Amino acid sequence: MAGAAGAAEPIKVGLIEPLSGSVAYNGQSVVEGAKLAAKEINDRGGIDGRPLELIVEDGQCAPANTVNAAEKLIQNDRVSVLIGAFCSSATAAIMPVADKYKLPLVTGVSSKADLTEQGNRYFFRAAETDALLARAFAKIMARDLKLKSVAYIGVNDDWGRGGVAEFSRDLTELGVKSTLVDYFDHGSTDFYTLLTRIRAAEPDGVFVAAETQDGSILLKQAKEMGLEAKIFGVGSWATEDFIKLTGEAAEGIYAAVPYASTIPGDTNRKFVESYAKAYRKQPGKYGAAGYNAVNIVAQAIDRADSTKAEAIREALAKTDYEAPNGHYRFTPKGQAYGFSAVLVQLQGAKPVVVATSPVEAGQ
Amino acid sequence: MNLALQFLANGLVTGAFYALSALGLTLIFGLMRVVNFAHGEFFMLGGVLGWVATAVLGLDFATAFVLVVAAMGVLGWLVDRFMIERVRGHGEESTILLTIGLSIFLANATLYLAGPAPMKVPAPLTGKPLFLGPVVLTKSRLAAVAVSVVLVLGAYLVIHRTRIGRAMRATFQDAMAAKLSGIRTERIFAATFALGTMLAASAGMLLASIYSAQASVGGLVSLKAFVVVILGGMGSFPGAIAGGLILGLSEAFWGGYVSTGTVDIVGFVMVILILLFRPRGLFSLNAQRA
Amino acid sequence: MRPETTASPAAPLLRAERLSITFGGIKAVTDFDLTVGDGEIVSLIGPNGAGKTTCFNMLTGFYRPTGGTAQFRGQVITGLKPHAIARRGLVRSFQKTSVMKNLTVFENVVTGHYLQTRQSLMQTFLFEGASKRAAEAARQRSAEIVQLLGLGTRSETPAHHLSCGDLRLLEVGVALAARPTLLMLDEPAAGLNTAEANAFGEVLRTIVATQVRSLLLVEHNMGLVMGVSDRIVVMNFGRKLIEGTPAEILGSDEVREAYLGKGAAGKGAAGKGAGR
Amino acid sequence: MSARTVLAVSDLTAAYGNATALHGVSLEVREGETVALIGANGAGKSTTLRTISGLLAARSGRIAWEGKDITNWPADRVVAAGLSHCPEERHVWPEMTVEENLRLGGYLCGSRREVDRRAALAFGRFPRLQERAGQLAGTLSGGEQQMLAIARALMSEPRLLMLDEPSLGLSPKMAEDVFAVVRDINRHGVTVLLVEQNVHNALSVASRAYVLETGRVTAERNAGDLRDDPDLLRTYLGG
Amino acid sequence: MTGERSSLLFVLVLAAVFPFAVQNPYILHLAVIAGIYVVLATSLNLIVGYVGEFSLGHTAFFGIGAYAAALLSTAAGLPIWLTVPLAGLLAGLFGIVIGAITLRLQGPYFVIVTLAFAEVLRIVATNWIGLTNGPMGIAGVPQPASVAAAGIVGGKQIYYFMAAGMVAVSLYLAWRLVRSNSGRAAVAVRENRFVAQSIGVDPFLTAMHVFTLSAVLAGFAGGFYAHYVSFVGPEVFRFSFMASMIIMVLMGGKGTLLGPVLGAVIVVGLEEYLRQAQELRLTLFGLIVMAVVLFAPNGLMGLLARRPAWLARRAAPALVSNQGEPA
Ligand SMILES: Nc1ncnc2c1ncn2[C@@H]1O[C@H](COP(=O)(O)OP(=O)(O)OP(=O)(O)O)[C@@H](O)[C@H]1O
Ligand SMILES: Nc1ncnc2c1ncn2[C@@H]1O[C@H](COP(=O)(O)OP(=O)(O)OP(=O)(O)O)[C@@H](O)[C@H]1O
Ligand SMILES: [Mg+2]
Ligand SMILES: [Mg+2]
Repeated sequence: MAGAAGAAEPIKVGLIEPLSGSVAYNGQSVVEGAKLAAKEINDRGGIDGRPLELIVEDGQCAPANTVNAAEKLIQNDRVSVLIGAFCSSATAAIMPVADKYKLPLVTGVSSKADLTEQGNRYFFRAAETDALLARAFAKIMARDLKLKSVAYIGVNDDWGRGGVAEFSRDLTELGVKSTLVDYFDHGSTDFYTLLTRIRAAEPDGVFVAAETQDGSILLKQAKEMGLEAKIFGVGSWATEDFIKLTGEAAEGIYAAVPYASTIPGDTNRKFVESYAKAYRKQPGKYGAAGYNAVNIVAQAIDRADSTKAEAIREALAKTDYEAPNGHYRFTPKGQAYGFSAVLVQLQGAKPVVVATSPVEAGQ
Repeated sequence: MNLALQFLANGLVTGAFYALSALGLTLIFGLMRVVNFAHGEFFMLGGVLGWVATAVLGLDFATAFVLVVAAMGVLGWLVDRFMIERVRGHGEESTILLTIGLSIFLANATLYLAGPAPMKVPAPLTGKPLFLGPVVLTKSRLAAVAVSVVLVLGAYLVIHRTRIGRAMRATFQDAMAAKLSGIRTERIFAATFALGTMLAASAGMLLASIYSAQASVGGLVSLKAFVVVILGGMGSFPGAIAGGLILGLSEAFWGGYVSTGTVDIVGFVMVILILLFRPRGLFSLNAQRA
Repeated sequence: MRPETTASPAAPLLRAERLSITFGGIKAVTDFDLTVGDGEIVSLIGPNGAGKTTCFNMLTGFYRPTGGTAQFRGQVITGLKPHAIARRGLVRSFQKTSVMKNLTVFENVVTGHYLQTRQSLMQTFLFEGASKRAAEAARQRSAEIVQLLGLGTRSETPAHHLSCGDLRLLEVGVALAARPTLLMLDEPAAGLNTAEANAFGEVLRTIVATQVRSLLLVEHNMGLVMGVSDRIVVMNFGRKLIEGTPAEILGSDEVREAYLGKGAAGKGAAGKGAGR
Repeated sequence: MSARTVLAVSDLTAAYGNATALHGVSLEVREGETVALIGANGAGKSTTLRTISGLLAARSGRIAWEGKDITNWPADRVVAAGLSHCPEERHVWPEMTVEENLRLGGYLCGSRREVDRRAALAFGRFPRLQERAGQLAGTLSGGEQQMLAIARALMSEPRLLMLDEPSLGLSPKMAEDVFAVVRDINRHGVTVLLVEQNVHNALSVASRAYVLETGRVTAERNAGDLRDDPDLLRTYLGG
Repeated sequence: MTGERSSLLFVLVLAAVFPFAVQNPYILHLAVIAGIYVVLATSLNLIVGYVGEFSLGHTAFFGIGAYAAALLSTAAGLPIWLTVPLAGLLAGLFGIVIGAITLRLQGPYFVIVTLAFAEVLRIVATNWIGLTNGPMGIAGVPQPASVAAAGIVGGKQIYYFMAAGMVAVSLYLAWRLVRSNSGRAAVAVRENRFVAQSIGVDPFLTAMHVFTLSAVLAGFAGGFYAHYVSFVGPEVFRFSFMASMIIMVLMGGKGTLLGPVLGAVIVVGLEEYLRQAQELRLTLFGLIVMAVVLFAPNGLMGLLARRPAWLARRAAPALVSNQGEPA
């Protein structure tokens, strides 16, 4: 590892993300953000003079492979902290590993609600959950988009189902009628049938939980079919790639995201600049997630003044990190709160922030 | 009623695309009996190379298409001559393992070189959607359906009506007898594999202009293509069309009237049911006797 | 060595009545009757495509006849699966060479003893005593069969290394291993030269004397057929043309015209040496 | 016999993996001749034909056809040079019709009309095949397949025809017909190299015979001599 | 024959002393994973190598085993020594049902219909939220109390011995079946269906025996996996498990008992070793798989046995085509 810190023994941080397979796209974005954070830290002289060494492993979002990677990072590389592992299923599989070795585990992505409910002291989620996002935006959406009825569709995995469940519950509580709920498989290419049904149900709005590839195809086809309803949802839609892929069909849609490159504020401006310099593109939600997770971990180690797991764990619990998208703190259960999520509308191929709301994890 | 019409149209279009995606496999698996797990990756490469040629190098769609298909033909030829040829006659397991290795290699090498992001091939045809009564279609979809029909028909004619087609079938049924009739079987094997690769790649590029290309799509494409080939009956072109349409239509109606979350199940249940009653698919010959 | 029989000696071992089958319009066999008596060697001959192999296929359950029935030892066997028929003691060989190519000659024959060495699940997973003894017996008998067929030197050769003629013999060995009551052979001597065919005639007689009760033979080698048969049934166009002793058949003009051809009468005696 | 030698095989060895099947076989076939290879089962007769036609690589030795060295040419090239080999075990294409099988036998013949003519000739020679022209070859009876294989081998109108046990599976009458065909094409100038187990049949068409024993040529005789001396025959063929 | 038996015994003895020689929990972990794969590969090999058909749906039984163990332990609170055998049993029951349908088919049709079953189960597992918790999966499948009490290395060692025990039982069952009359009958069917029938073998029933045992073994592996990894979701039905199994069986050498064992150990080791190659990891893995086929077409066992290539290469395709179809 390069960096000003020179000869001092590096502090090792393990990062497990899906680098191959169908979620590699998102996994690699997390790695980009994480590497940028590590580089910045080392450029600043590391942590107490020791460089941060990021060791990245491919977990393929498969529980077994992720456990392999975790065991390897812990045993062979002797990392002090683990970050990962994107898919909630993979994260759930390494949580007992972290617990067993008493090693802190930070995820910047996995959103499955009950991960923080398992009483695992070493687990921290530096990310929103669908419930938190829904709570933050359901009201704004219902009010600003003037929705009376909504059709909900989502990718058929834990994240998509979570998004649909939380938003439909909160919106229904606000008196918005639900006209249709259905799911599609990741990698689907043809949404005409689904869209035909939505068109027939005539909702005011369509809630979509989809990632870049599925989402862009879906939106294009929605436009082809002449679907009039307002489209909003969750997913990494506030990214350049997404807008480029979707083309004009992206115009006017809304997305509730924990991060968009157009979030105002100095911290974010600097982050976007250095990200653009490193990768020649704007960061998206996963890039930011990787960036934040590494910084949170680094600051905790710095505060702990030690690479002892227990010390880091305690420091993590006291996190107070100024991120591009607000302030991160952890609840006693390890759920982050205090940072902001934004509602963006894509206008003229730019994500324009229309509302900002802090993510609160009350109880 | 209007709904049903739109579902029908959707089903026919996706069915045609399924048939198109499976065409290369009909040749390589159905006729040549090489269980080609790399089919999806050939399809994917068609899309990714199409993106390189159009979006990166700036060629127009037609030129790019010809180039990509030709390049993939060369790849197919090389794969057969230098790899599959070496294990021909060692039983199908060798080629299974070989093509699994090939598919892992191609998918991950592409991921490494082209990155994981979805890639869009600019569509050759654009414009407003067409409304035929209550049914919505787009020009590019119709064009792709037309191309599918042409390719399927073309492949059928080549295999069943030409000298080279007959030589192909002879080679796959009994290569020794084919050699003894003067057929250069190594060339036939390689040519068929190349042709199958080209068909897979052309499907990949065409559909990438409608959907998008991504290094990781191969597995899913292979899966559906195998289903289509088997539904129709090994090596039968009418069968591939029928298989594709059955799959497309049943998915459209199931997705339309039941749920889209479970559409994939219909294809597989269909496979199980059809094979239960017709153990060799819908259209295939049985010349086996005791 | 000969398997015991429950049928009364008067009843024929095999009786087929009005067997018929069509394939998409082609009437391959029509109203064909056939009996094979206990201890008898019957040959089924006829021009190419007359329906001999098809009869074999119907009798052994590989084809389902479109009409007619067959009884073996007084029980109806039409409609049974091939393996069920084999278990009743009717075992056949195939016209197109069919052996287990990747096994050695000896393994092929041992495998043929399947029915003698069957074992229960308990035996498979827990106690092997009884099955071990059965397996040992099968190995011994296999060695005898290999010897009998003159394949002794090739015993450990994988079957795919054999020449055509040896393969034909091996097939007979596998069929014999199954301890048939009635053995049905489809052109077993195809690919044997004249001298070898004569020797094979001797083997066939030994087989009938020591291993099986009756033999149904399809063969185009007239020397062999005339030499070993008690009775000959001639088929043509899927029907029975004539039935009789070898001498009667040789004397028949119809048979000469349809099957034997001009040269047959005088020289057909390629099998002179194999006379009974 | 003053005709020139068209096929000269000298000191040919061939093997299947480690198992050597031919240990230096030498033989000659002169133009317009019919030569028989006879020998016990497993002697290497089929292997000899396979090596000549390029199905099996020769380990050493030389095969010359009309003066050209064709050793280890690929089989398709050997066919193109005018040799046709009708192999053991029929090898018809099971999922093609009888007619397609036949016509493909004339694969190297560019002219459609010519293929039509040859196919008509073949159907004339084997009326049974004509009746079954549209049937899938795999469903034919054994003898019918044998006829088809022979007819197909003739479709390339070779100058040297190699037949491996043509009478196998044929009824005596059909075998007679086949040998009549062989005599007929031989009269029209086609040279024939024949492997035949039925010595009586073999000697009825051949003018000379080579006797093979365990991969070696142990004798070369005029057919007439062998015909007249059954004892001699027996010593060669065993049994 | 006895060669194989003694090599198998040798492998087991080696396996028994292994954890005393190696105390690194990561290596022990890999050994446990390899053990799971050894059982899976052995199980698939029964079908590929002995029934002679190619199953692409073997994850069906692995997945059923995994879900069964996960549900039995989380919902019914059964201990691991009950859940794993029950998982095997349940997978065996499914094996009987699925086998009864799929074993009527042969060749490519069998390949795809088995795949169809695995996919149907995957889709059911994804959508039957009430039973399987859908894509959210079942987390926190309990570990045996002894493991929890034993500390890191000790816990791994306990798991290791459980895995080794499972491997031993599986190999024993497979070995007995393969050596039994049913095993020989299966080989007969594989080699030539017609001949097998004519010597009295019921091809369907024989295949059923082997298929069912194979399902049971895969179910064991699934049940054990559930406890060990502690999370079960629809991905247990995914094709990637299938691909690993195929590579192990074919790389090692099908139709031998030792081959898949070798294959599993080597593939697990290789995949981990290649982590050094970072982004190129799977690219290299694909290349290595291809190289193995090209240079050892009969698998590693074939290489060890150095079976002579009995056919000159050029003659190979012709002489073996169309085998097993008497007419
Ligand atoms: N599955 C089938 N489909 C169509 N025709 C068939 C089928 N099986 C047999 N036949 C036809 O039935 C007829 C009888 O065939 P069979 O094999 O019984 O003849 P055979 O008497 O054994 O002749 P050979 O002596 O040539 O072996 C043949 O003409 C054959 O083409
Ligand atoms: N594919 C093969 N692999 C290995 N050995 C073989 C193979 N084919 C034949 N052989 C061996 O080569 C030798 C010669 O066989 P070949 O087939 O040439 O005999 P043949 O004279 O034609 O006998 P037949 O009259 O029985 O056909 C035999 O010993 C045989 O075992
Ligand atoms: Mg016959
Ligand atoms: Mg021969």
